[in-house]
Amino acid sequence: MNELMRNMLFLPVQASTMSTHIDYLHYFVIITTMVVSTLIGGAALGFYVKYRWKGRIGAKGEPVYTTFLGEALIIGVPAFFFLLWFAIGYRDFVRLQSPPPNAQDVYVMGKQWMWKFSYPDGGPSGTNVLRVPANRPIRLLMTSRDVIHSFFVPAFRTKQDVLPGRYTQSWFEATKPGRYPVYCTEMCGTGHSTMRAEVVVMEPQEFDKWYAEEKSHSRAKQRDGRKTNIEDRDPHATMIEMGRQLAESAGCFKCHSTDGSPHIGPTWLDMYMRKETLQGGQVQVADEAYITESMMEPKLKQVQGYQLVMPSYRGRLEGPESAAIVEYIKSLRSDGTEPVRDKGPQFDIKNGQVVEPGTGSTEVRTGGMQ
Amino acid sequence: MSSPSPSPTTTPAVPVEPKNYLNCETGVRSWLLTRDHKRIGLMFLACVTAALFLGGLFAMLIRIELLTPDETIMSAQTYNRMFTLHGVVMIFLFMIPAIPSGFGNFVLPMMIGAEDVAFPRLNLASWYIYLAGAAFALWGMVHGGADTGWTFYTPYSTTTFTKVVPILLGAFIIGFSSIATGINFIVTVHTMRGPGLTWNKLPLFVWSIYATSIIQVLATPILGITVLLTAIEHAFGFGIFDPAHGGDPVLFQHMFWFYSHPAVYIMVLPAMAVMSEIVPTFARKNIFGYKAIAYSSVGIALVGFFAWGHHLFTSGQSTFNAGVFGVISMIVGVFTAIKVFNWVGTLYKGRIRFSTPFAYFCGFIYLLVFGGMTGVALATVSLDVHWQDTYFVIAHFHFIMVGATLMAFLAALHYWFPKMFGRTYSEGWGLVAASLIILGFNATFIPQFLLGNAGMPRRYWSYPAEFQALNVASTAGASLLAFGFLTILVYLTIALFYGEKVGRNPWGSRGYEWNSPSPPPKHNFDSPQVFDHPPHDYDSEGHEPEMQTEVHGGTEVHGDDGAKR
Amino acid sequence: MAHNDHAHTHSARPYILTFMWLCFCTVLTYTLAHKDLGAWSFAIAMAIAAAKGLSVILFFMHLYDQPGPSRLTLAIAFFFVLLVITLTLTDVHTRFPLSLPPGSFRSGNVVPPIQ
Amino acid sequence: MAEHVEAHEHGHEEHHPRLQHHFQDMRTQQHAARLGMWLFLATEILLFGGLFCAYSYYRTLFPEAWKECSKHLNRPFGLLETFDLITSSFTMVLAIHFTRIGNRKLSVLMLLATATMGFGFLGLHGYEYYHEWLEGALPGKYYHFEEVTATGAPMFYAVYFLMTGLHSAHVFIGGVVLLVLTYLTAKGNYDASYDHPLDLGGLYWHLVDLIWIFLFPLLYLV
Repeated sequence: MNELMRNMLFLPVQASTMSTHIDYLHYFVIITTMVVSTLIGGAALGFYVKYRWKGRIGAKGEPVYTTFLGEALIIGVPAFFFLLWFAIGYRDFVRLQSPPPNAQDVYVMGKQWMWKFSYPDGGPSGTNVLRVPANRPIRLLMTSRDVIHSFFVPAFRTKQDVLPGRYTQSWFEATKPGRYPVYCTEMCGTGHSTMRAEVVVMEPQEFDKWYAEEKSHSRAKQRDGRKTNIEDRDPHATMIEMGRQLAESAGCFKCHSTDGSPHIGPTWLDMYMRKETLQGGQVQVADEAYITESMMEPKLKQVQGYQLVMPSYRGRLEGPESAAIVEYIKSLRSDGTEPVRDKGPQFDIKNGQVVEPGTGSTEVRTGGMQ
Repeated sequence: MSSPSPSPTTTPAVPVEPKNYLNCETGVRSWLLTRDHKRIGLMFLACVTAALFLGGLFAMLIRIELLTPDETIMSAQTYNRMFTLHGVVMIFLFMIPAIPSGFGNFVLPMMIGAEDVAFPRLNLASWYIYLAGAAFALWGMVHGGADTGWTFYTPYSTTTFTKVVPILLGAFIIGFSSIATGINFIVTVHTMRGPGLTWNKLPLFVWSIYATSIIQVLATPILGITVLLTAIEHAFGFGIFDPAHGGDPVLFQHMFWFYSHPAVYIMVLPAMAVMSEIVPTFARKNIFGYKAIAYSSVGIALVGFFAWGHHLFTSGQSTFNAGVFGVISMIVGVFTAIKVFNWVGTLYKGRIRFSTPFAYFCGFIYLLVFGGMTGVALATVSLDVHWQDTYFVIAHFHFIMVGATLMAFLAALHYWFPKMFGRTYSEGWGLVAASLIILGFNATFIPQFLLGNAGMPRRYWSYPAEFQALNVASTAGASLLAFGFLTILVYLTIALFYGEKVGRNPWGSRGYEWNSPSPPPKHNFDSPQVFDHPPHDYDSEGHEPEMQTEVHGGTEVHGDDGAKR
Repeated sequence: MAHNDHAHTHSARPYILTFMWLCFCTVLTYTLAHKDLGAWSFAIAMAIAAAKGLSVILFFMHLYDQPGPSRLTLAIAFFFVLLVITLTLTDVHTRFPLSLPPGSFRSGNVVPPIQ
Repeated sequence: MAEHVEAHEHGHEEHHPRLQHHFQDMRTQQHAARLGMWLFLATEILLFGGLFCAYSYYRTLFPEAWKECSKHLNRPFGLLETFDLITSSFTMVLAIHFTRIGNRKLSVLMLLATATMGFGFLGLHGYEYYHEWLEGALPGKYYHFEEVTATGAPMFYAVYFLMTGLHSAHVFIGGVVLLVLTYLTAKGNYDASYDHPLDLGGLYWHLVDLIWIFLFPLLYLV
């Protein structure tokens, strides 16, 4: 029955735990709709045949008046069905929107016109191919680099808009190993219809093996990739890279995050020129002087809301070394650009011309960051 | 008059060529500076018909492109412009003004026994504003078009290099035309009803157009500010909708759909208005549940404003908001269901006469039921997740908006054609074209429902090969549809000049507007109207509905009329 | 209803009173704005603005002696403004918690890069 | 707006020289004109409603920026502008009042005062804009105001400029309409029995005032 209905309605295969639930409701709605439409159409046709005008002079219909019961039925029956469908659909929607707590996270980035997938904790990343294990819930944390996209897997009956400047989430638990197409369903430009990807559902053991292999490969690959990336777009690359290595060896990352997430100490992302409220209430702009001072004498001007756990680095870091760390902090921008560089003209990668800041393609405005 | 008429309207004087609104003044100037609502209505009709054919041309090009999975006749960039322009032209230039500004202008004042609308100059200005907006939009289309889809979702619409700004400004300007017409109709209905015409005696057409006007007045300003902000954003980069500058595209979606969801009712309510006139006329029976239809129009107008969030179900909306918007959407569905049952109920024990307008009614009721039911299915949140932005949605809204509105537009055209021009068309050709259009429409859009089920997203220029069969079927249907439209264009143009002359009331309708001669004189009626019977009144004692020139169906003529005298 | 009917008895007194009331409210809201009233400050400022707006509508714009449709028009317009604001705000409040990236950002809410 | 004013200038009927042929009587005509104007005002309210929606949306997202930026607006200037508009509303009702009691001279004087205050408002606001331009407190990507660096500060200024800009555009249109009305009043077009255009112009002007009554606390005070 399920297969017959599915084929009649041209629905794709049901490859996730939710897809069968959704399809059953679909059948219920469609069958009811068909029955009701046929009844209404049949009634209209029947009335026409029975009461058609036979050319009699001055013919007119007989008056028909509604009764209370009739009106109640006219309102009540559709309302009952509509709300019943809604209740069932809403239950399924809540399930669709609530990923199980044990779901594995995958980050999804949409950009014109490709999908990038990456696994947390330094796992592999890929373009246009998402590999997932069967029978394990997967949560997708999605965002976009440029315009709105929408991540649609027909076989899983899931769809989620991918918004720039926001995260959205979606989840599924694939049931059958196989390859399933992914479409972008939000108009995103010339390549909209070619912005397709694939979900490859693997047997869990196979997936684990693949994941472990890829993870060991990608670590090295990524580090190299990042280094060249920085060199490409920043003349101070060597200094920044040195700062990063110094910060790593000095143990700064035990307390400071570089991606904006909260930690023991204030995050380094966007720290440069940030207004920090100090203990005691006054506001301090985190310029080079303040950052250097804080490395040497952390307890002098302490940021509100943090415990003093940071040791003094006076004597442990040379002058050029602290400068390199400051340069590294300066390079950590959420918008991918340094504030000073915002003011000058920039080179538009796409069109190959110099443009004013803020104009031109999105490549420029996000500074080529991914 | 062989039967006593309730409204003493006809004067026995028989001028050779009676003066009417068409021939009382001549020359281009008399049309361009006219303040006569009937002439303005006709000018609107001419413009929206042109827009319909322009939009139809774009639609045909889209369908031809989709014949093959990859490039058929145009590039992806051109294709994106085509569907955007198709949407913009059809929605802003055709559907929103078609029935209210065209037919509403023509018949609404006559239905309430008024000489004109409340603000005749504003009415003319509305037409010029429409032209100005259309000119802006067309200029933008010629100079590059837009490739954003008619929804103009940011930040794509604010960063694309195509000519979005003139098209947005065109939509902004046309909005004012819509507002002007809306204000005019509301004030007209409030202040210019003839003596004895109480609210509960208003024809259902007037009720529905009144409800439409409420939406036009209340919703259009929000669209105005939204497209204005988008244009400013595109031109100057204030960042109000663009995350690159701190804005949030979700705000755009809220503001856009706050207009554009009620806009669906701006398109559908007038369609229901027309059908509520046609059903009693051709069933020769008073309408079943007059108050239910009248009040549900206003109900749809108001509750329709609460439902916009269902366009955002997949945009990351919380389950809380999805619940609120979903339930409200279902309630709007109930209002529509009430109307459908009432129309079908009207047929019961009627004396149904089959003719071209009634054929369109049949098409309308079928498309409305099916489109409405799929709408309810889409409001079922979990199903919407699969269908959102696929061809299912396309098919659904073409069924409900185009299917219903277009059917009503054509029905109204055929129904009031004799009133407007005093001539009639060939009934045989009318029925042929009606069947072509109804068949073609289904052949075009039923495959699209299935495509949506299969998962084909909308606005796709190329698609996986397995979707081709259904796409070819859809294109075949579209050509049938196009052929139907061309047929109508031909025979109505012929009828305009050579059609058989008809009298005051060829359908034997009890609508108030038929009390006036066809075509009506400049001030609508030869004598003041008295409203002593309820609307759509086919069964009061002594009110035998007079049947005038019976031009259709080869039956005998009953009663006297202008043409026979 | 029409002012022509009572043109002779027309008095400027209500206008002067309304004007004085408006001036008083303006000074009041300006003074209160300089005091820190916490969460209440917004509610109070809006309440005063609403009181001022209402008196302009009722007396300067003569809504108090207008027929029903005009009042209904204005009431519906205000209701719809509140509607669009309320439902939009419930959405932004109840969105998926990660809707704004964590951490402190300087310009805009551009998300941190993924990998 | 101008449409309404114009629509009632030429009439031809025996009851009243201003009565248009398709209306029953002057009362209905005035009722229609006023209802039309109220509907138009409703659309204006909703037009601003969209901006109020944007305001509340971004205020919710960036409460800190709103607090800081609002402090940097010139509050005394805002107060002055508020008094300016309230007073102009007052002189507007007085102008209509004087027309109704038949004092044309005072009416013209009041209308002139209203228009002057309207354009004065534009001048005051122009000065504020100039000041913000100097500071670099500009919307979106043009923002380079050093003193406020809170997240979303550029968005505050975007909303501020759009709201006050749209409002100023309305003040400007209102000012022009008032000047036309002043001329027509001086010519003697209006008297106790016919003052509809003046009435409608007044309604529009009060709406401009009404919107500022809400803009002032929202932008300057909270």
